[in-house]
Amino acid sequence: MTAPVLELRNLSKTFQLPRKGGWFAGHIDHHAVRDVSLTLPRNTILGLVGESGSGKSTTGLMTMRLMEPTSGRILIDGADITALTPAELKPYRRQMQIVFQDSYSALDPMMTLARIVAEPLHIHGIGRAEEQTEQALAMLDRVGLHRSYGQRYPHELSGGQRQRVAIARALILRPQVLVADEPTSALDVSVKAQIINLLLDLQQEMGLSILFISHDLSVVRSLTDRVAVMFNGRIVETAATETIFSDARHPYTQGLLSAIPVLNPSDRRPRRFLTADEIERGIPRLPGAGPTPALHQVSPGHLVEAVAG
Amino acid sequence: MSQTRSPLYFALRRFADNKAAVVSGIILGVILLMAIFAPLITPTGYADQDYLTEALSFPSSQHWMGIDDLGRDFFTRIVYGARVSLSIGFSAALFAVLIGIPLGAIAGFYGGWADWIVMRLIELFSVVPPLLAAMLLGALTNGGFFTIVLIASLFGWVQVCLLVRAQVKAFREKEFVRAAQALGASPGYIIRRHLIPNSISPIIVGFVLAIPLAMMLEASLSFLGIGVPPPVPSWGQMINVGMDFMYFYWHLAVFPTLALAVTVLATTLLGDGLRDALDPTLKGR
Amino acid sequence: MPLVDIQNLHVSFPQHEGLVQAVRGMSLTIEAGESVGIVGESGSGKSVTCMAALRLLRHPPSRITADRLSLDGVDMLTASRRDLARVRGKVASMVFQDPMSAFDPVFTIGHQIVETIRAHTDASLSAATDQAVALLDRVRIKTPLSILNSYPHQLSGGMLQRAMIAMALSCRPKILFADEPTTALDVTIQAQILALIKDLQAELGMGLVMVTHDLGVVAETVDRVVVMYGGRVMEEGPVQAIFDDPQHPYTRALLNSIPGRTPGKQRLTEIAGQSPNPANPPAGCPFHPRCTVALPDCATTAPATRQIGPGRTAACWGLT
Amino acid sequence: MLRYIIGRLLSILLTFFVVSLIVFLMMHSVPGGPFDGNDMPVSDAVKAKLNASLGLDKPLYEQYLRYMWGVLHFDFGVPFQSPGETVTELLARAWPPSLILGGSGVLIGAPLGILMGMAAALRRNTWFDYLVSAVSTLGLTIPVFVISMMLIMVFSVWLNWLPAGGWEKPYSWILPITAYAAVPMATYARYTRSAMLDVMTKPFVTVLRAKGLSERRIIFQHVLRNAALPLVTVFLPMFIGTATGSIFVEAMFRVPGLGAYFVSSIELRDYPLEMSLILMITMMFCVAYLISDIVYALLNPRIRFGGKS
Repeated sequence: MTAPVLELRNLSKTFQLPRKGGWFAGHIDHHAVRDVSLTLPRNTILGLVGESGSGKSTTGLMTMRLMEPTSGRILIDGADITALTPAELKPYRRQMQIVFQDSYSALDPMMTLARIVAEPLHIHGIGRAEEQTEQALAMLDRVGLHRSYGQRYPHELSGGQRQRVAIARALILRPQVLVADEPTSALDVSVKAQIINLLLDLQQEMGLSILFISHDLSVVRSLTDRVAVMFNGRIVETAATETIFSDARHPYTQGLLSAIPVLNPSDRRPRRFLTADEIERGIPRLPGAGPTPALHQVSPGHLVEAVAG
Repeated sequence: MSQTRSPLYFALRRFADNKAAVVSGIILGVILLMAIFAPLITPTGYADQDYLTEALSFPSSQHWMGIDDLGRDFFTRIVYGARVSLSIGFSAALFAVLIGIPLGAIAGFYGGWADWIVMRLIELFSVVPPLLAAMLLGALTNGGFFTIVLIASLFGWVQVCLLVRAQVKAFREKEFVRAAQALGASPGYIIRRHLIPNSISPIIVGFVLAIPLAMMLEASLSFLGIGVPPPVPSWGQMINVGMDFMYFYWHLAVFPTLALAVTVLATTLLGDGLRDALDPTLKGR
Repeated sequence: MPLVDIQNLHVSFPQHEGLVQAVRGMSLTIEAGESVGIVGESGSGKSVTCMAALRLLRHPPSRITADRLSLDGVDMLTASRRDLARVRGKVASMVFQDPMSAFDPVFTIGHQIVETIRAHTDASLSAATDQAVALLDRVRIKTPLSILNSYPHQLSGGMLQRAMIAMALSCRPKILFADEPTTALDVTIQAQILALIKDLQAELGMGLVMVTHDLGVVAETVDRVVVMYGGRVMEEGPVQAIFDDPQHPYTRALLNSIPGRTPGKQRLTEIAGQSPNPANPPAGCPFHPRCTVALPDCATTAPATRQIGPGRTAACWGLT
Repeated sequence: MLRYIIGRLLSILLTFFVVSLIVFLMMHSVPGGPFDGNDMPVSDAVKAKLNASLGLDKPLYEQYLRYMWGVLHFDFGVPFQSPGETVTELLARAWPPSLILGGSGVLIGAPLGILMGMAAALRRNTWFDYLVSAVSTLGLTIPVFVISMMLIMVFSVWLNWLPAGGWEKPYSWILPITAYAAVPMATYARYTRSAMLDVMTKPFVTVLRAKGLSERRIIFQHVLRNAALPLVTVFLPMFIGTATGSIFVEAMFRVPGLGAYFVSSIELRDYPLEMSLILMITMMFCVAYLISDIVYALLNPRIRFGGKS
């Protein structure tokens, strides 16, 4: 078996927040991400699911080395990039790219689309200017925007079109890994479907591996092969996507699933909502698990946070 | 498909809708042309005392603004005064922008210590009254054109710096900057290619609004007798002299006063109009 | 007499690109106690309709015309400022999308709820405060007193949304307009707020207008659905019927494009193309450029709204 | 909060020393000394003696330390141009007219400006709004000596209603105070108008309308209160501005205030007076900014109560 194209090993991020009051009160440690390990096999899509504050976006930023982890390592295609200097890192930047949620702030308003999409080629010094533009226009065409859009500016586009441009920019270097940080959550339903289809097509075509960060389990179900669920900075459950939908074990995963709105009025049902404390108390107790909560295999490929009990 | 339009095109259209700003721009343009072609439109040199016998005479068809106390054609003096005023205004604004852009960009981009130092520097300039500092500096260097430009840009960069800093700070958090970082772009590249082009609005606005401030400072200093030394004409200096003759020879006070007021007002309205057009969120600040 | 009676509403705003026609001939009637969902994508005119119903759009610049626009018998088009103030909050209130910016930052939550109560009743300060506590309790806030004394920036989005609902309900309105009340919230909080709104609607027997782009929210909460597109009503009917048997091609396409309906990684049925530009909408039916079953007529004349079943209407040339 | 204030006080202290050092060095690097003027012809021997008696023969650092030592004991020295009194006594004599002039200018101009700004914001895009905008732009852009000049022209020279100068009779105060009030009036009108318009577009104002509050209550309680916050911060510094702004008004209307001494202290190399004036004003500005910031914090619950974590 070949090495996974992306691997995160025991990644943690601790922020120091100033404590209230007094001169020498010091700092409180806020553990945004705790001991997160993930593997992204080649040519797959992994969903990283959780709510705001769960640490999923922080994990994405650390993966891209846009934020420095407090501890842990990041491996791209088996190479450890955790401690590389910006210059050493630059070649690896071609291997991994990111798409963000807010398509409006993701594009420089003063640049034409052709320049925006050609920028990665420019930064990495690939090809002459005309070739860069030509490649950019071809890429725009590939994501469903006619070449004539090259001369346009971001403000002239709709949200879905802007997100296409952001995807074109991320993929023009033909990276192996794409981190997609909630790329569909600001979009309307019909546009959302377009972008999901585009990502699926491109993944097939380019042999891409995607870390898809989202809070929307419905989208995750249509798009991903595997899901990792994050809560309070830790991964509490990970399994093949359909396993999560059919056999969720962790109370937080179950809560997330029950919060999905029904798809038909006839399915309306009363719901119970767990508080964060109830979730912490409800961590599954399994024979064979350790004394402190840790991921524990319940079936091949299905890991759940559990304690001995 | 409609023709594509850059954000600056829309700014220009908003500007064209602002009548006061457009009129101000035209007035400023006329004054600018008069200043540039001063020798062509004036009968004598600005220091030529060709009309000593007619000293202090009122405006007439030969001398549109009359003759001053030393027998000089007053219209000539006013036009050359525009030269002084505008060249000081523009060069001070240019230097203010040249100091303000890099400092603002660095403070806004790096934050932390760099920001702290720049902010303390700005604080220093905001608590020392510019006029007093100017007077002191003026005394130190015996006044003159370059001193005034120096002083005006020393106090003018603060505004530009704050505007650029705020803009850079806001845009540094934007995702297109993150995306460029993710591509391995250096901070220098990001500042040059993304942050400064996106700060073009505050830079233009800061530049234009620094002009009237410098012109006012020059007039104030010249009014106090420590600005541009005679016989080079300056409106502030002329107002000062005019005051002595005010009761009997009104033209000596009124024309420089009007010239200064109109120029400063036109520049300010132009700057306001540009600001509203370029950055609707800054409106009224 | 219906509680909400809107006939042939048009709303437009002049902008640089031209006149933006946000709503073009919207009609909507709601009886007391009914719950109605208005579904549509951004720019479909769903929020503008609600804002126009309460006359919350500034005009000028916006232009509002309608054959009829009345709430509980009060003609909102001709009502004086004073009458408008009397209707708002008392007859009809509104919950907005972003709870973080909906409260005045310099006053406490308590002050803002109390002032609403006192604007419509002559309750004393202490009586109004007691009512505010009861209201917060009603929206399932566990520590009403401490929330009462908090400033908006001290609370989370979910908590603020509950407080905004409490404030909207403070004068027992006959109808509540909820404009994307859960869009800005986390998934689990969203489910809780939806459940809360639904329960309160049943408890208080009030009318509800739920504006949303999310068909799931509609499926959860309302009895009747109005589907809007390009400023026009496409289809209207009981919620179950719309989900089981959508008649308008747009409604069908919309339902088919929902992700996660069937197990497995898969391409979705997407609606090709772009939403119409409201400053320059296509002639005829606004959906025709994206419609897979469009007829020649669709591009020239907008179809009229027609009865297609009990309590169901649609506007489409393809339906006979 | 206490920590913040102490930090600010330290920074003010730093500013004080930096400013004093710079000013001191600049003063003394101007060629010539207090007795080089033409109107005071003295022999070299006498000059040396005078210099020695004033301590001007000492090395610069000693003069500086000596002066600063005095300042720490509230001894600001003796002004060279008026050796019969101390700097403190001179200030006590010359300040009151400046204070009356500047104080009444601000106290009349600011409320007037606020009312104008409010009315303009409420009648946006009417002739009244344009008038206020025109007046406030004029007030801010026309130098105060030009305004003074115009007032004298109209009311003294042409109409002959009011005296063009002097300070003895209270009615001679009218024109200088009017001239002085122009700047605060214009500043406040502009700030108030834009602050109110800014608040009126905030979403919470729509919510207030949707609650059924009367327009009057919305404006006078909510909009004004929010708009007042930024206004508070400009008030005190503007008040301090009275001390320097009045140089021109005092010169134009021959008011026997502090203004003339600013000019003369520099022209006559009156080191003690010059230094005292600059340091005093700098200090007052520092304190004014500090107080404004504290008042702002007290009025703004966001700062008063901090945020959630």
